Amino acid sequence: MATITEGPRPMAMADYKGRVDPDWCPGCGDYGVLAAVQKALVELQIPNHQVVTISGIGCSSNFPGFIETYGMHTLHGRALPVATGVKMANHELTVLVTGGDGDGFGIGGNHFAHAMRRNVDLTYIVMDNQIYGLTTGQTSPTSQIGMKTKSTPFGNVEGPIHPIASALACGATFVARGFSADQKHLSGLIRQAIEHKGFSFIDVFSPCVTYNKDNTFQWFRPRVKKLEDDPAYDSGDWLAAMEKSILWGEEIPIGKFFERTDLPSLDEAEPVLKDGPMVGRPDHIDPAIARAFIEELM
Amino acid sequence: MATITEGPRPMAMADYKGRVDPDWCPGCGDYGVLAAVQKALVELQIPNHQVVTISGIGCSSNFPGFIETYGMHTLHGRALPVATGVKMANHELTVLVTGGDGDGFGIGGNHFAHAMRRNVDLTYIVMDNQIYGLTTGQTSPTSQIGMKTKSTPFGNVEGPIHPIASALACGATFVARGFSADQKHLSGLIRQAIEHKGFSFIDVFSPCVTYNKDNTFQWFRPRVKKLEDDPAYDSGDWLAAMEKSILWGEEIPIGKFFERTDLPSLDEAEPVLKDGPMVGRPDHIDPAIARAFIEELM
Amino acid sequence: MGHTFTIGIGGAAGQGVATPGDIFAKIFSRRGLHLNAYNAYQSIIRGGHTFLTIRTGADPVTNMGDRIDLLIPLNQDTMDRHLGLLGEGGACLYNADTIQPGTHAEGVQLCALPVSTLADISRNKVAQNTIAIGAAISMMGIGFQSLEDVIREQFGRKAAAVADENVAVARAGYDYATQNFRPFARPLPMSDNRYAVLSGNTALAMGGAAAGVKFYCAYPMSPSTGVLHWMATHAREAGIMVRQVEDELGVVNMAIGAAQAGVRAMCATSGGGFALMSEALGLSAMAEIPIVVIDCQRAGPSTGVPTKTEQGDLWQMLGAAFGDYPRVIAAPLDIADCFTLLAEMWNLVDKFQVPGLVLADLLLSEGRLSVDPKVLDFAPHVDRGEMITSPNGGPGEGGYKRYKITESGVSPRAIPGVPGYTHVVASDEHDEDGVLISDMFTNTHKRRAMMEKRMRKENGIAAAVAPPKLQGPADADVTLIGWGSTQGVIEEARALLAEEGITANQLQVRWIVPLHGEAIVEQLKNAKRTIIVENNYSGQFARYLRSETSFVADGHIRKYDGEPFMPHHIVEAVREQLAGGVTLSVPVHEIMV
Amino acid sequence: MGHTFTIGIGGAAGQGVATPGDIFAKIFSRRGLHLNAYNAYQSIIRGGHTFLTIRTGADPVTNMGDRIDLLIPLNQDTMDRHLGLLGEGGACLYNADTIQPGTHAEGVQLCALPVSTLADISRNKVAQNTIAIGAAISMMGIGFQSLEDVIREQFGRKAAAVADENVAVARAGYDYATQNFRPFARPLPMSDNRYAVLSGNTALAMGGAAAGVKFYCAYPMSPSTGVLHWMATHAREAGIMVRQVEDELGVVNMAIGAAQAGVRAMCATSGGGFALMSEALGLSAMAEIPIVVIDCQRAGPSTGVPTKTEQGDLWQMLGAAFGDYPRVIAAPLDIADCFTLLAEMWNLVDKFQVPGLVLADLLLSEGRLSVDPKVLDFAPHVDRGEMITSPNGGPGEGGYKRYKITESGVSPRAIPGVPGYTHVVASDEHDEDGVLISDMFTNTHKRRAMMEKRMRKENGIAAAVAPPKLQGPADADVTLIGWGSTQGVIEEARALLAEEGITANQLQVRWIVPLHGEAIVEQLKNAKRTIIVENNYSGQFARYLRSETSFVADGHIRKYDGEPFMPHHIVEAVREQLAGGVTLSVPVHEIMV
Ligand SMILES: Cc1ncc(C[n+]2csc(CCOP(=O)(O)OP(=O)(O)O)c2C)c(N)n1
Ligand SMILES: Cc1ncc(C[n+]2csc(CCOP(=O)(O)OP(=O)(O)O)c2C)c(N)n1
Ligand code: SF4
Ligand code: SF4
Ligand SMILES: [Mg+2]
Ligand SMILES: [Mg+2]
Repeated sequence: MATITEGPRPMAMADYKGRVDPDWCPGCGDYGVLAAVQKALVELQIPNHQVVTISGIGCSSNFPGFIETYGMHTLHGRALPVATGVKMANHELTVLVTGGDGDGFGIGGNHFAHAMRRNVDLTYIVMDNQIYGLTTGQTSPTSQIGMKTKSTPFGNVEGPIHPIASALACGATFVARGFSADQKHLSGLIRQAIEHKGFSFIDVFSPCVTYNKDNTFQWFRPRVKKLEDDPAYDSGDWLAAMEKSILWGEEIPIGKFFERTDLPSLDEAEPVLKDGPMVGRPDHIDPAIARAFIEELM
Repeated sequence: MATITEGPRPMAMADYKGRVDPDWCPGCGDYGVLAAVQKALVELQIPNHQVVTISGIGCSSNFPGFIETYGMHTLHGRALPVATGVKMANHELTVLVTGGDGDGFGIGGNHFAHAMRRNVDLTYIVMDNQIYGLTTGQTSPTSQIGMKTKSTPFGNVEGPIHPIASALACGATFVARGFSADQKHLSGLIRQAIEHKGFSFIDVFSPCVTYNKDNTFQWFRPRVKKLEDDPAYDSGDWLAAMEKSILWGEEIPIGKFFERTDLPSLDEAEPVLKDGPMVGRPDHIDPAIARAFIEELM
Repeated sequence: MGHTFTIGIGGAAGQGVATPGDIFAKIFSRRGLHLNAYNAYQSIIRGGHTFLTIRTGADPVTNMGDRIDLLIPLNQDTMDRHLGLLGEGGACLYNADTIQPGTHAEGVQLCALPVSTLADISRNKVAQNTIAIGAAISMMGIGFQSLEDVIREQFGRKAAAVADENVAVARAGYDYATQNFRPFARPLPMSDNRYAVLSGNTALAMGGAAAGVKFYCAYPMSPSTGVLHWMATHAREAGIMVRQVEDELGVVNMAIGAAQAGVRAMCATSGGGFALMSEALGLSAMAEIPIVVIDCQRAGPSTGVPTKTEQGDLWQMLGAAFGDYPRVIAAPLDIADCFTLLAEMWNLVDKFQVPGLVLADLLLSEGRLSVDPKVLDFAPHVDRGEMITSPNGGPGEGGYKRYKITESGVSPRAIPGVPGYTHVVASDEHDEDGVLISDMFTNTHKRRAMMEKRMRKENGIAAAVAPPKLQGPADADVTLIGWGSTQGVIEEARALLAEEGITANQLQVRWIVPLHGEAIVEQLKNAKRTIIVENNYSGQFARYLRSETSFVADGHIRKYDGEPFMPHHIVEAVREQLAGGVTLSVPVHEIMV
Repeated sequence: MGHTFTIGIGGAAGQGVATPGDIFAKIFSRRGLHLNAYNAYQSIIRGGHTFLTIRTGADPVTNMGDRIDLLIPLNQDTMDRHLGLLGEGGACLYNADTIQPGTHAEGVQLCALPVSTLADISRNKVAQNTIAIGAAISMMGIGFQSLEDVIREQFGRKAAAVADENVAVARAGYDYATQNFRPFARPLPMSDNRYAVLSGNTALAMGGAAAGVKFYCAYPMSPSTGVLHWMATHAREAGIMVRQVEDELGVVNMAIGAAQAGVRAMCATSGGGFALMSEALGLSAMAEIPIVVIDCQRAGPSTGVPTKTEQGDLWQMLGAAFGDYPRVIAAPLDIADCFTLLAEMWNLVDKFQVPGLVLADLLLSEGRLSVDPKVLDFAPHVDRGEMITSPNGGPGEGGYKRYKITESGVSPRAIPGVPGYTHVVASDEHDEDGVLISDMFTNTHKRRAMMEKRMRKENGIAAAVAPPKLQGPADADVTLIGWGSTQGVIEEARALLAEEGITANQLQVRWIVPLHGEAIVEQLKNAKRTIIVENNYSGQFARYLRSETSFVADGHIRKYDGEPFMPHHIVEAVREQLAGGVTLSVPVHEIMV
């Protein structure tokens, strides 16, 4: 995946700097995520033309415009199937998917589940701000009960989804959580996620400073606890990961919850790819094979 | 919910007998599910006009046509939102949702997750045959790796979803698994599910005798083990349920994996319903309130 | 319309353009003035450029007009973009500490406000805005009290100290202007009328509430989200069940479920969400479960320009879902009509048990208009159609037939919970009793009969809706044809044309389906020159009208740059077309927003 | 077409109607005969009623025809439903042990087969079918060897013993018939031609494969699922990535992803799935990523009659997704054309970087046709359009502009992986370099320029596609206008009308968008009487044609009962309309399926 095939010059942060500056609100958590991704790519030295960054729609989904890679800014909720298509057509590319909690767990929830069970080899980073930012502040699937938003002015009465538990249940082979304010930690997770062969999911607390007045940087800072700080924690233990996944309140774990490397990713499992990527193959089917297809019908 | 408000005559099996006989293939697992549902309703003595049975599209989704209740045979994958709408408009009705694994976990997967996190008070019975029956036999999201179907003639390479684990991760408050061939057990689960106030999910192994040659009645019979047979098993323990949820192979647990009763169902949590069901309320808003709405704008 | 006065306020998103807008709107409407406000903004939460136009006058103000009288730039960008819009007699109020004026037209009064000397800007971040409002009020010849009242109201009793401070800041601006700037030549009049000021989204929400909607659900999508916001805020008092759903597929199906249970259920979205909902419109029509879906159009295709207006979803609506089925489609003519239309739509939809589609657009949804409160009738006639809500005598001989074949195509519907009427509603083709005729009982004759039963409703629907009527002089030089939200701007363009000696009349279409093509052609047959005006690239309405009538207009005026028509766009295009040679005019939007 | 012979085989689903169908098809096509097969079935896996019609003859057989010559009822229900279809000279072969014949027309030969005496029915469950096939072959005057070959082939070498047994059973039927039944008056001819027999779904799949499709994904939906089945079965040999996806939203977006990565990516569905896909067509058009989506229409609205045919999705396609955008829509004329069209479609779609939509229907998708193998050209011309797949000299001055404004509207596209060409494709409106102009950089002039750039492609597309041509005599009494799959049946109806002395010509539309309305009107302007024939309720094509041309036909023949047209439906309707008074004919489908 992440092998360098061209160019002697090492990639630097500037090579991933997007054509335009991000137009997120000052202080938005997404800035930290962008920087962490760029940092991880520099560390991995992946040429920017071998990376495809794919998003849906939302503040966070504006991401591909702010990083210099091949990018696709698709439809709300549809980044994962698009990314799966990209990967299946050219599995030599490094595929990053970036977006919001609404995009990924709301409208995109079904693709989320299915991309994970297929173990598509991509890295999915959700900038989870527990709110719909771009539409100016409605509840999201990760909004907590009681939260007041424009769509729940008297407080949300619906329970949230649990991204980490769901990812584990759906068979994701790399599951982590980061915090936008801890860029070094986050960028380490992203690096591992990209290196992981298979579906990597990172839920990132990326506070919306404009619309989420509950789950702010200040709220998270004292609560997040790194799983890495507990030497006894075994990220190979699915059930242990499940147990940690539902902690919420005074202590909220971040870090790598789970990784397994024994399952083939979809491109590895798919026999059609044994001859290399689909892209670049000759247009026409071998005439003998084509003839056999017709013979079948005669 | 399940209170009897009319008619002195007790409900009998015949009262739930549908207008037409099921046209499932002879031997189809769905017959057993239908009978189990009817039996549970008789036991609970819920008048048939107070029950709404809602399905999507699929062999299994033909269910509402075969039981005498109010029924809705909706779109492929959309039974749960329809059912949520019914329940929110008239929460005095008993709402059953019936369908297939493709309907519920494939195209309908997003609604599945969200209906559970909302704890909508309904009973969702999936006739899980690990195949797309009505479309004549393609893989479904619960098809196992290696399974040969019309869409995977050389064997499926994609991992399945795990309905029980997913339901637990999404916060379902009643999670069970039944086997169509063990009708008594199944009907007991259904009864409990209907009685449970909140979202009840029952994944039922309901073999497709026509298209699934792997997961047949014979295959399941020696494998299914009732959780109820293990006196140490505590269905109040979420993590224990998770642990059981991923067992597959020589031993496959059936029974009630999990139940919690401490969370309000959506109708209980929703303050607008404190005055009773939405249906039947006067068309017009109280004039004083309406006036206040206009005043706000002046 | 008579004399109007227009204020333009611009700045970056997050700079608080909305608040001065609200304050002016309150002051104007309480003076008994009409107003129309339009906000040109971008899909960005902070930064970028937002430009709010508030136009007021004694007569109904139907659109943003052509001219700015007073420009209030909150940043340099706005000054640079818009100073050129001011003409003779216009004025620009700006913070002299941070903004440099550029070149301007003759007769424009540049009013530099020394903001930091008039207020403590370290304490009050929006001091420049408040000072400018005060100054503006003074120059418009409005007494300070009106402004003070509104400011106090905004902060409420709890924040009396903050209110005091803001009043003082406003006063400083007011007084400074009184002493230093020339007042506008023509002071704003007053009247005893009092108007409600509301957006189209609020009107759609209130119109639904007034029509008896008891279930509203949505997934947020600009520019429709305001409907959800009103509903969520007023749900408890109004007794409406409001739900935010995981996606638009869930939204429309949830509404269908609620509708089947017996309540009026509604939802709103924009083009992309409507695409996702389209499959379920077929379910609504096939199962004969009435719902109302509102589409607030924005500039497409695809995500497009989410904060810009367009009339580009017409063919999506006409083609929504496959197969033939009866439906109703209407486009409200203005913000007041967003309210009024819903009660009419609901009665039709309930009576004929079909989906009803409302085609609004960003211009209406997010624009604001002064509306006579009498228009906001919360007790409109409600006709739920043939509904069985209690067993009464029971269904009688042969049992209940949900899809009984009738002359009208309408079959009485029983709602769940009524003893003796259990039945199944289905998206598969079915027989009169609801039993499927797609499997076992497939039958070409029954299928045909059921299709014809459903489609017969179209006759009843057409009879229940009146054809559009030509407005203006019968023998006009030019006939302008529009649909939906262009009503007001075309009307004003006609008035302007009349001043130039060109008479124009107008056929504005509100009911898209049923269209009454014959009646339209009848009215157009003596037209001297017909021009269709619409806010899209391909002439979606022109093509639809042609599909129903073969009618081809002489010319077209179209706009697809994201901004609405201004009256002069139409006036100039008509002039150009009357001069000959041109049959398609695409006006350029000069205001750079 | 010349003499044809039609077999009707009916039974319950699961009774094995398909196998005899396959056997007959193989036998006929190997005799150098043409054939057309149509299966009327129900949405039920076992039980119900299935009726397969196989029509064969020396000339191309374009449709199911009007008559059954040989009826093989596999159960009583079929006997009861269809015996009446047989006329003078017809025969019915049935299992006399289980089925009772009913009343029948004069001259019909009732051929009772004593199945249980001819075979051991306890061992061989389909003995009745095999015996009937043997008997039929005998009566048709075909040597037994042809049948034996096919049976042996079907079981393959591994099951030689089973094959032997079945051959013996077939032989018993053959011999019994030779001894007891009257052969058909006119034996089937032979020729040296050899045809491939394939369904429309197979043709669509193979056509895609031949056009270089490297990525196919789908969610199962009747009647399109056969495309997925062919693709899945042949993926490894053909080198095609095939994926079954969680839903249609995923399908179309996955195809778009694969297409952006640089391969031809295709998917197929039916109306309901297409509704779900519609939002993403806007993405394809806006991001300028070419894909091909096939819609195999079935009877709607909603789930409708999933196993029945209709041409009811036209307006859904015309209106799919909101906003204006360029696209191509085509309806294949027959099963062979399902293959041929795809290479043409793909070259257009790649060249203009737009979505391409193929409007097939159940009649084509699931029907079967004999096709000259030469038609199945697996090396068609492939034009991928302007694609940058290697850095070469690099983008040059100013860097790469993905959406460069050009005269043609087409901008060269670079695929991910090429150094020096990184860029973002977006569903939001964007500038030439891909930077969004929906937020920060909103700009009415740029927006307009980008809309116009994209829409200019329509000119190129129109120029690349020829207008439809009138078939038949220029001065015909009547001109029949059809689109897509009705080509064959209209053609035969014209031949039958000619026998009655009524000359008819035909305008069959294959390219829906671009339509070439002017050329169509030009060709129709001398028509004596025009009648539009279509398989839907509302005249979807008639309405569309009118929207583009104002053209109104003199009459309409429509059918919306789920079954396709038979030639006599059209003949009788034309006769009726020529007699005057009637302008809309809705033929009754007499075959009760
Ligand atoms: C089909 C569709 N529905 C709705 C929308 C409107 N929409 C745009 S972004 C968004 C939600 C954004 O929330 P999230 O994904 O959490 O991103 P954030 O802005 O919070 O980063 C919505 C609902 C859309 N673009 N498309
Ligand atoms: C939007 C849409 N896509 C596809 C279909 C076709 N379809 C009908 S049933 C079905 C799957 C059935 O599988 P499942 O839900 O497991 O039910 P089963 O038949 O196995 O009981 C599909 C794909 C449809 N009706 N609608
Ligand atoms: S609205 Fe929230 S999520 Fe969006 S850019 Fe601003 S801070 Fe970030
Ligand atoms: S195909 Fe399978 S699921 Fe469908 S009715 Fe037959 S046995 Fe049951
Ligand atoms: Mg968010
Ligand atoms: Mg299934």
